[in-house]
Amino acid sequence: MPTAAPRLHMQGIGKSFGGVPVLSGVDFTVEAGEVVALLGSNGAGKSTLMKILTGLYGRDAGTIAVDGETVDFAAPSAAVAAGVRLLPQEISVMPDMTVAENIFAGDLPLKKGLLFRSVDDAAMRRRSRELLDQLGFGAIDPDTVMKRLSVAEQRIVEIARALAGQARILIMDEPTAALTEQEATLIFRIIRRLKAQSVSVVYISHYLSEVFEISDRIAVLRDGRNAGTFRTAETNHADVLAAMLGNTVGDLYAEGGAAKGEEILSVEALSLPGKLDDIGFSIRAGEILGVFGLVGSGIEVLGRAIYGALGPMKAGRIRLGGREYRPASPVAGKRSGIGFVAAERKKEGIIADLTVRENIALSFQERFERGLFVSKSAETSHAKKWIDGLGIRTRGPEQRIRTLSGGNQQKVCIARWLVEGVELLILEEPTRGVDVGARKEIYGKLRDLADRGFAVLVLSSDVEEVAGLGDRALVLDRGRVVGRFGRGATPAQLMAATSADPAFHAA
Amino acid sequence: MATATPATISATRRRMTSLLGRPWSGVAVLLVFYIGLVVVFSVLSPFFLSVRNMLSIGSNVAFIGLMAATGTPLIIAGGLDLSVAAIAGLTGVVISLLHMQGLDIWLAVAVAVFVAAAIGWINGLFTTRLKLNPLIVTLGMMSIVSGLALVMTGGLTRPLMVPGFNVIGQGRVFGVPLPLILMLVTFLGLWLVLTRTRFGRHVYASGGNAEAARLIGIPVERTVVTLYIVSALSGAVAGIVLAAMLGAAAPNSAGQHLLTVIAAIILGGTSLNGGRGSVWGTLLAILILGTLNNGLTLMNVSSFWQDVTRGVVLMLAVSLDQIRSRALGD
Amino acid sequence: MATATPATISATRRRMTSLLGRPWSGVAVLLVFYIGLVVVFSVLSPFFLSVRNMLSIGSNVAFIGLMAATGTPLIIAGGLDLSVAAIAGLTGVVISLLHMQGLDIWLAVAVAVFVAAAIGWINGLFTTRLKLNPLIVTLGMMSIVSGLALVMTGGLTRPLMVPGFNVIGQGRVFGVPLPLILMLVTFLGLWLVLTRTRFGRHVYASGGNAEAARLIGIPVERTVVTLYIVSALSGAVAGIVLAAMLGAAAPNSAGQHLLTVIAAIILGGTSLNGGRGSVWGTLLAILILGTLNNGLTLMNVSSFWQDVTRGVVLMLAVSLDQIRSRALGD
Amino acid sequence: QDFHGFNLSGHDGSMISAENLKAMVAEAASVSKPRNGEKLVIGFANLQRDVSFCLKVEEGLKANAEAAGVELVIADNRLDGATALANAQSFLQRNVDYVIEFQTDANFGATIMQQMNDASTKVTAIDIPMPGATFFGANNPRSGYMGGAYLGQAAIAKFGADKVKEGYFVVGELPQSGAIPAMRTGGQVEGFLAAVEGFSPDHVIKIDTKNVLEESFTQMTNVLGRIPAGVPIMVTAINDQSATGMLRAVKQAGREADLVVVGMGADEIQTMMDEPTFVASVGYFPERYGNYLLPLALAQLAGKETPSTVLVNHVIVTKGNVCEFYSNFKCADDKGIDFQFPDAKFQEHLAALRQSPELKGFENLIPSN
Ligand SMILES: Nc1ncnc2c1ncn2[C@@H]1O[C@H](COP(=O)(O)OP(=O)(O)OP(=O)(O)O)[C@@H](O)[C@H]1O
Ligand SMILES: Nc1ncnc2c1ncn2[C@@H]1O[C@H](COP(=O)(O)OP(=O)(O)OP(=O)(O)O)[C@@H](O)[C@H]1O
Ligand SMILES: O[C@@H]1[C@@H](O)[C@H](O)OC[C@H]1O
Ligand SMILES: [Mg+2]
Ligand SMILES: [Mg+2]
Repeated sequence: MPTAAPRLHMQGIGKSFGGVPVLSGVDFTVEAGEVVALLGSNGAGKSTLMKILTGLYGRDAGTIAVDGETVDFAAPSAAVAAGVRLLPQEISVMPDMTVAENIFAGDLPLKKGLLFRSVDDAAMRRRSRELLDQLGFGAIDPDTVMKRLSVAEQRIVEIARALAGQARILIMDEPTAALTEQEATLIFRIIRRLKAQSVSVVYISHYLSEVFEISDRIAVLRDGRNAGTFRTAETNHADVLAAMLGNTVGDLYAEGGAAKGEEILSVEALSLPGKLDDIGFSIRAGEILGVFGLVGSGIEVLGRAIYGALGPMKAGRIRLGGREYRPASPVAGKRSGIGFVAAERKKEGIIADLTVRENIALSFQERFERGLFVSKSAETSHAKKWIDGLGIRTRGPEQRIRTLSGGNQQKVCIARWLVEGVELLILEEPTRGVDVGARKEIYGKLRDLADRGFAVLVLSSDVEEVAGLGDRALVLDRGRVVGRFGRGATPAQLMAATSADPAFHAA
Repeated sequence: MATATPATISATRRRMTSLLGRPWSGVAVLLVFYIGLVVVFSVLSPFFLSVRNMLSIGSNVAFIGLMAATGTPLIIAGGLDLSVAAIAGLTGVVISLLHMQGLDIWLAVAVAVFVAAAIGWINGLFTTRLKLNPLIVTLGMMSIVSGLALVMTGGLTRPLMVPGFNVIGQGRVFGVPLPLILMLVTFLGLWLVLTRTRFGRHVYASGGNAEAARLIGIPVERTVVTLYIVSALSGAVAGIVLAAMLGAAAPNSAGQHLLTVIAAIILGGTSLNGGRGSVWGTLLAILILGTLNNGLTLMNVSSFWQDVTRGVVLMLAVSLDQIRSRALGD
Repeated sequence: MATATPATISATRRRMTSLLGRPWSGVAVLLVFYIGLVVVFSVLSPFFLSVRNMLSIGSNVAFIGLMAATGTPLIIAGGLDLSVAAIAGLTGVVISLLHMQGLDIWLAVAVAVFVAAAIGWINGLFTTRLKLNPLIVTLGMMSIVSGLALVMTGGLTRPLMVPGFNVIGQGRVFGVPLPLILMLVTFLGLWLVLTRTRFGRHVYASGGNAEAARLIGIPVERTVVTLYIVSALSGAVAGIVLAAMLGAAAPNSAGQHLLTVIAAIILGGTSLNGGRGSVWGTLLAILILGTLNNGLTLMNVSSFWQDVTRGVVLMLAVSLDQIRSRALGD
Repeated sequence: QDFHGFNLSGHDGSMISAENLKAMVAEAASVSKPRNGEKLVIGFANLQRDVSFCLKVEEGLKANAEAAGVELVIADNRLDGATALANAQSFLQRNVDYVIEFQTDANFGATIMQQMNDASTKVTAIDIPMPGATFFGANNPRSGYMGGAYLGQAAIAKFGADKVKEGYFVVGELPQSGAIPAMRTGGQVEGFLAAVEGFSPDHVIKIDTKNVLEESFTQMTNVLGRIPAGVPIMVTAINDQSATGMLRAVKQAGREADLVVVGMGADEIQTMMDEPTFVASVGYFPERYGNYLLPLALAQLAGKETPSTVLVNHVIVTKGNVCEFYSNFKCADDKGIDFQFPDAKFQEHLAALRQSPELKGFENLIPSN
């Protein structure tokens, strides 16, 4: 057999940050027209490996060859020029530029002008529209300023951008973390088409079902080392998970707790012009209520409205812990016993430059004071308790949160609210970007919390999560409750309750 | 007669909103503010509203305007240049010294412009390649450059009277002062570059999200370095205009206007965080500040009260823009 | 003899790295730089190294240091105060005018401090509640405040010689000048507040990620407004120290030191983007700048060359910190 | 009395010979032992080194110090009180034997003097008096009055008395630098009004030059909008540099034909010679300050009696007499106007100054003539 050089061949890649090794001797190969899934738990080194490939990071050891030719991209621009394109894990857009500009800024179409070659805005707009149409998201207007789009829409634009140029290798780092299944399906269609055009795709994801649907081969990293590769057709979830984690996960969701206590939260006729319409529900102590909805359904605002993050609420009646409660501000919400974990971890959750200890202590700082001053030892012991309690993997309470992997940051955000006096915990998208192992841990902890008497409200666009986790589930669509389910509802049932077109857009 | 139904109200509101929401709506607010100022002064002072006076405002603000013009794209791209005014001072000094040594005036100008470009290049390298804080780098550069200008002249103002040269500052074309024309052409050119060319988009992208821009292959460093050089060059041109206008080169001539330059850029709607801004906003801000100075002086308001008024106007102008943003529900 | 094996090298490297990587390592670099400067001047000038001279450097930088001290948490929290030096000027003026009118000196001081607090409160409201750009708001406020100080005095400097009062600027405790003590106590107090109190955590959180801080129930606005008031108050104290030291109140007394205040904060490692910084960094930067001034003057270096040298030192100091970061592979 | 060829009352302002200066040093050093044990050190703190006037003072002092063989240490007060205080301390740190202060504001003097007195260091203050220091410098009310009056008379000579009354008098002030420059610019206004009888105070315009060329230019440009075409524009300012900026603005506006300028300081002679409308400047002769200051300092170190105040003798410098003071310039044939100093009115002005509530507390700055 004539063995042509593989499209991508990375060999012996090594990298450490500040003396701590993150990748050691990693090999990674992709053939032309092949989709390779790169798996590994949070912090395994997947993103780092791809950033090394595209020249964002330097490397300490190893070689890289593309189509048999040794390459060494000094900067991403060199990688782009060689047809190696990265769709990074974190949303990375120019918020004040239009959709079309975001798609084409790296490769602007020009036209002859009187004096000089100017940017061909019309062509750019037209081609943007074509690309978005192809993706199935024709409703996104190329002239919209990027920051006005939802996170999911921005993600779609980023994907369009990655597709705009002529790529030989396309790396997608968790492209669907913020998307719904339907949206993901549209992305898969594109990947298959690229494959047919002999483009190679590296696909990073924590959703095993996706990986099994789209990939030809699966490469697993563990603690910065190769932990096996599998032909997708010849393996199964359990083997892959075993390679990733060293053990199997079993059932992701814990059994529902038995005894439910008294009613903690009751919401009646809650409305928010244009966003929420006559919402009513209640949660009891010990209960997890899941709320499922697609983008634009109202799940983005429901939790915030109750917490007080949207300011004083006028319409509707809310009772909290048996008392009348009017949302006013986060400060007031917190004082009334509500904890809130926001969806956008990086933007709205972590204080990047502070340590794990500080991030955990911040929300109830007054509880760690001795006299006038904060007691560091009290903070430390509290932080340690939850580092152990939630299995947060960190070098210690003094590590800066920004250097933790995503899943562990998420656990810190939850740990903040685990103090006496919090009765209701509201979580938006609690496991976005979190690996299976960690996801199971988080679900387990949420169940523990409920068993200890918390009421938990989970707002998620992950239908499996809502179906699996919730004691009861609500489905929202266009600001209204369109379905109420008890335990045991299937994802398909929840999905069916929404009438929404899979391509989301506000009317 | 039609009564305003909720539907028509909301349609009107939507139209207004979309009007105000366009990128230039912040500029429109400044334009309204500027026109308001012109009207007020026209009423309050009989000397204010005349072509001659408008032109003299224009020529007074020209050298500040030149520096603010190029400072705008630099700040949009995420940079900052505090040394530009010092470069203006040095340029005049270098020209006058070289000319005194017998060098042809235009050769002297060329050398001075080259020196300025080199300084801009150093600013650019230090901030991009070495990733040093631009505030400290360019503040340091300001100190070095103005110190050198003082050293070179021994602190003295040097006369610089060469008819062909002084025309740059004192000449007129169809009655319009040349410095004003130079400034307007600079703004126009920068506007074209920023809105029409590839480089312009790279400027916005670099400042909007340098990381993202780099990732899609935009040469962020080169873009920013270029802008530092352009900023320094505009400092040189400002220095030339000033020296030509005054018939003398003073080492400290432009230094005190540094804050005005920065203030005009920010007032004009450019964000210090990068990624947003327009040169027309800067131009209007410059005109507002120049008009205020002119109008109050014509009204015989003491310079102390002028300071107070200027502060109030700055605050008013930026509040007005905020009210616009609020109306949009941003 | 032991040879350096790769293993020991990497162990050493790791130890060094972990040392340099600590949060205060930027401060350590400045400390090394400062000590270097002291050594150099001690060698170059026989007059430099003496307790008396060190104390006089300390007392000379005190009023600038006071403003930079409180400016540090403000910038950490995402604010910026360009009006602080103007407030210092106004404070002296208000005290001297009220005292001339026959008011008891301490009552006059109380009134002036109250006025300063009110100005700080306005700065805070405009920037947080109305969400106006802090650069423009406080620049506008600077213009208003210094204009008012000039109006109130007609531009004149007013004598202010009241023994009990002048002690603040001229007195000593165990030989240490009071202004220096005041400054050091302020730094110490702010350090305790920033690192040991709830308010301090709120400061870092507000500047590090205002949205996240708000969502975990931190009163971001109140924190920032408080810091604007504190900054204005430190302006007042600086004004008092300066007037007491000089025995006179000048309306524009501190204005030209504004850029030094900001430069010191940034050089000290505080980020203009908020969320990061320490008061000790600021203190070292202040000492570096003060020492440079003093040492070069003692060496009889001309003021022009002093400007050049200051620029070079600013650049060197910030480069050094960058080299540290690089060594860490940040 | 005579001190090695230096006699204050009879001194013509020229530099004393090196030989005599050295003799002065020897005598001074024998009376006041050099504090560093080697040679006398004199500290000089300049007002602001990038102002030509100040630079000339510095150059003159340097030349004298060099000839005399004393060490001169120089600092720059940068127009700032706090800096002046720090500089004063740096002199004491270096054990200087004598200090010459060109300082920002009279009100900062007391504090500086206190430290000097504590160190038993004698001081001469230039232009800005300090309590207990010898005063040397400008007679501001007089120099201002002289310049204003000359401008008025020159304008009448050029345009005729009637036309002048239609014209505008623009004075470039420096309001934020306090009482002393204010007496100078105030004198300019009074002197002008004294020379031009019946001139409407409404036609007097004051601008803030901020003491720089460019600002003088800008504000003059602004103010020209108020002055009708064709009427005389009469300009003077706090110093020559500001006057120059104002002149250039009028030129740029194309109204040079209506212009007369009188400067202040006579420290930018070249401009005066080049510009036809720049008819005169009030002479301060800063380059000669050192010829007085150093001998004065040495005399005091030698224990001689010296007067507490030495005022500069101001003279109008014109194109016609410039060669008498500055040999590198040629005198023009046109001797200009025949200037009459309005002495009687000046005495009235001084009397009024002494009554002025604005100057309460500054009476010591008002000369007796
Ligand atoms: N900024 C940093 N500097 C030095 N070492 C770091 C830094 N950030 C992370 N590391 C180290 O890199 C290694 C891997 O990181 P991490 O802890 O996130 O992975 P993990 O624990 O294997 O993943 P997870 O628990 O999310 O599945 C750890 O030893 C971690 O402490
Ligand atoms: N710039 C950096 N500085 C320090 N440590 C880093 C840096 N980037 C990554 N790390 C560390 O390297 C390790 C690998 O990170 P990487 O982002 O590659 O993980 P990942 O496999 O992509 O995880 P996730 O699934 O959470 O995205 C982590 O421990 C992370 O903390
Ligand atoms: O304005 C200055 C004046 O105050 C001083 O006395 O001499 C120099 C001048 O420039
Ligand atoms: Mg991890
Ligand atoms: Mg990753």
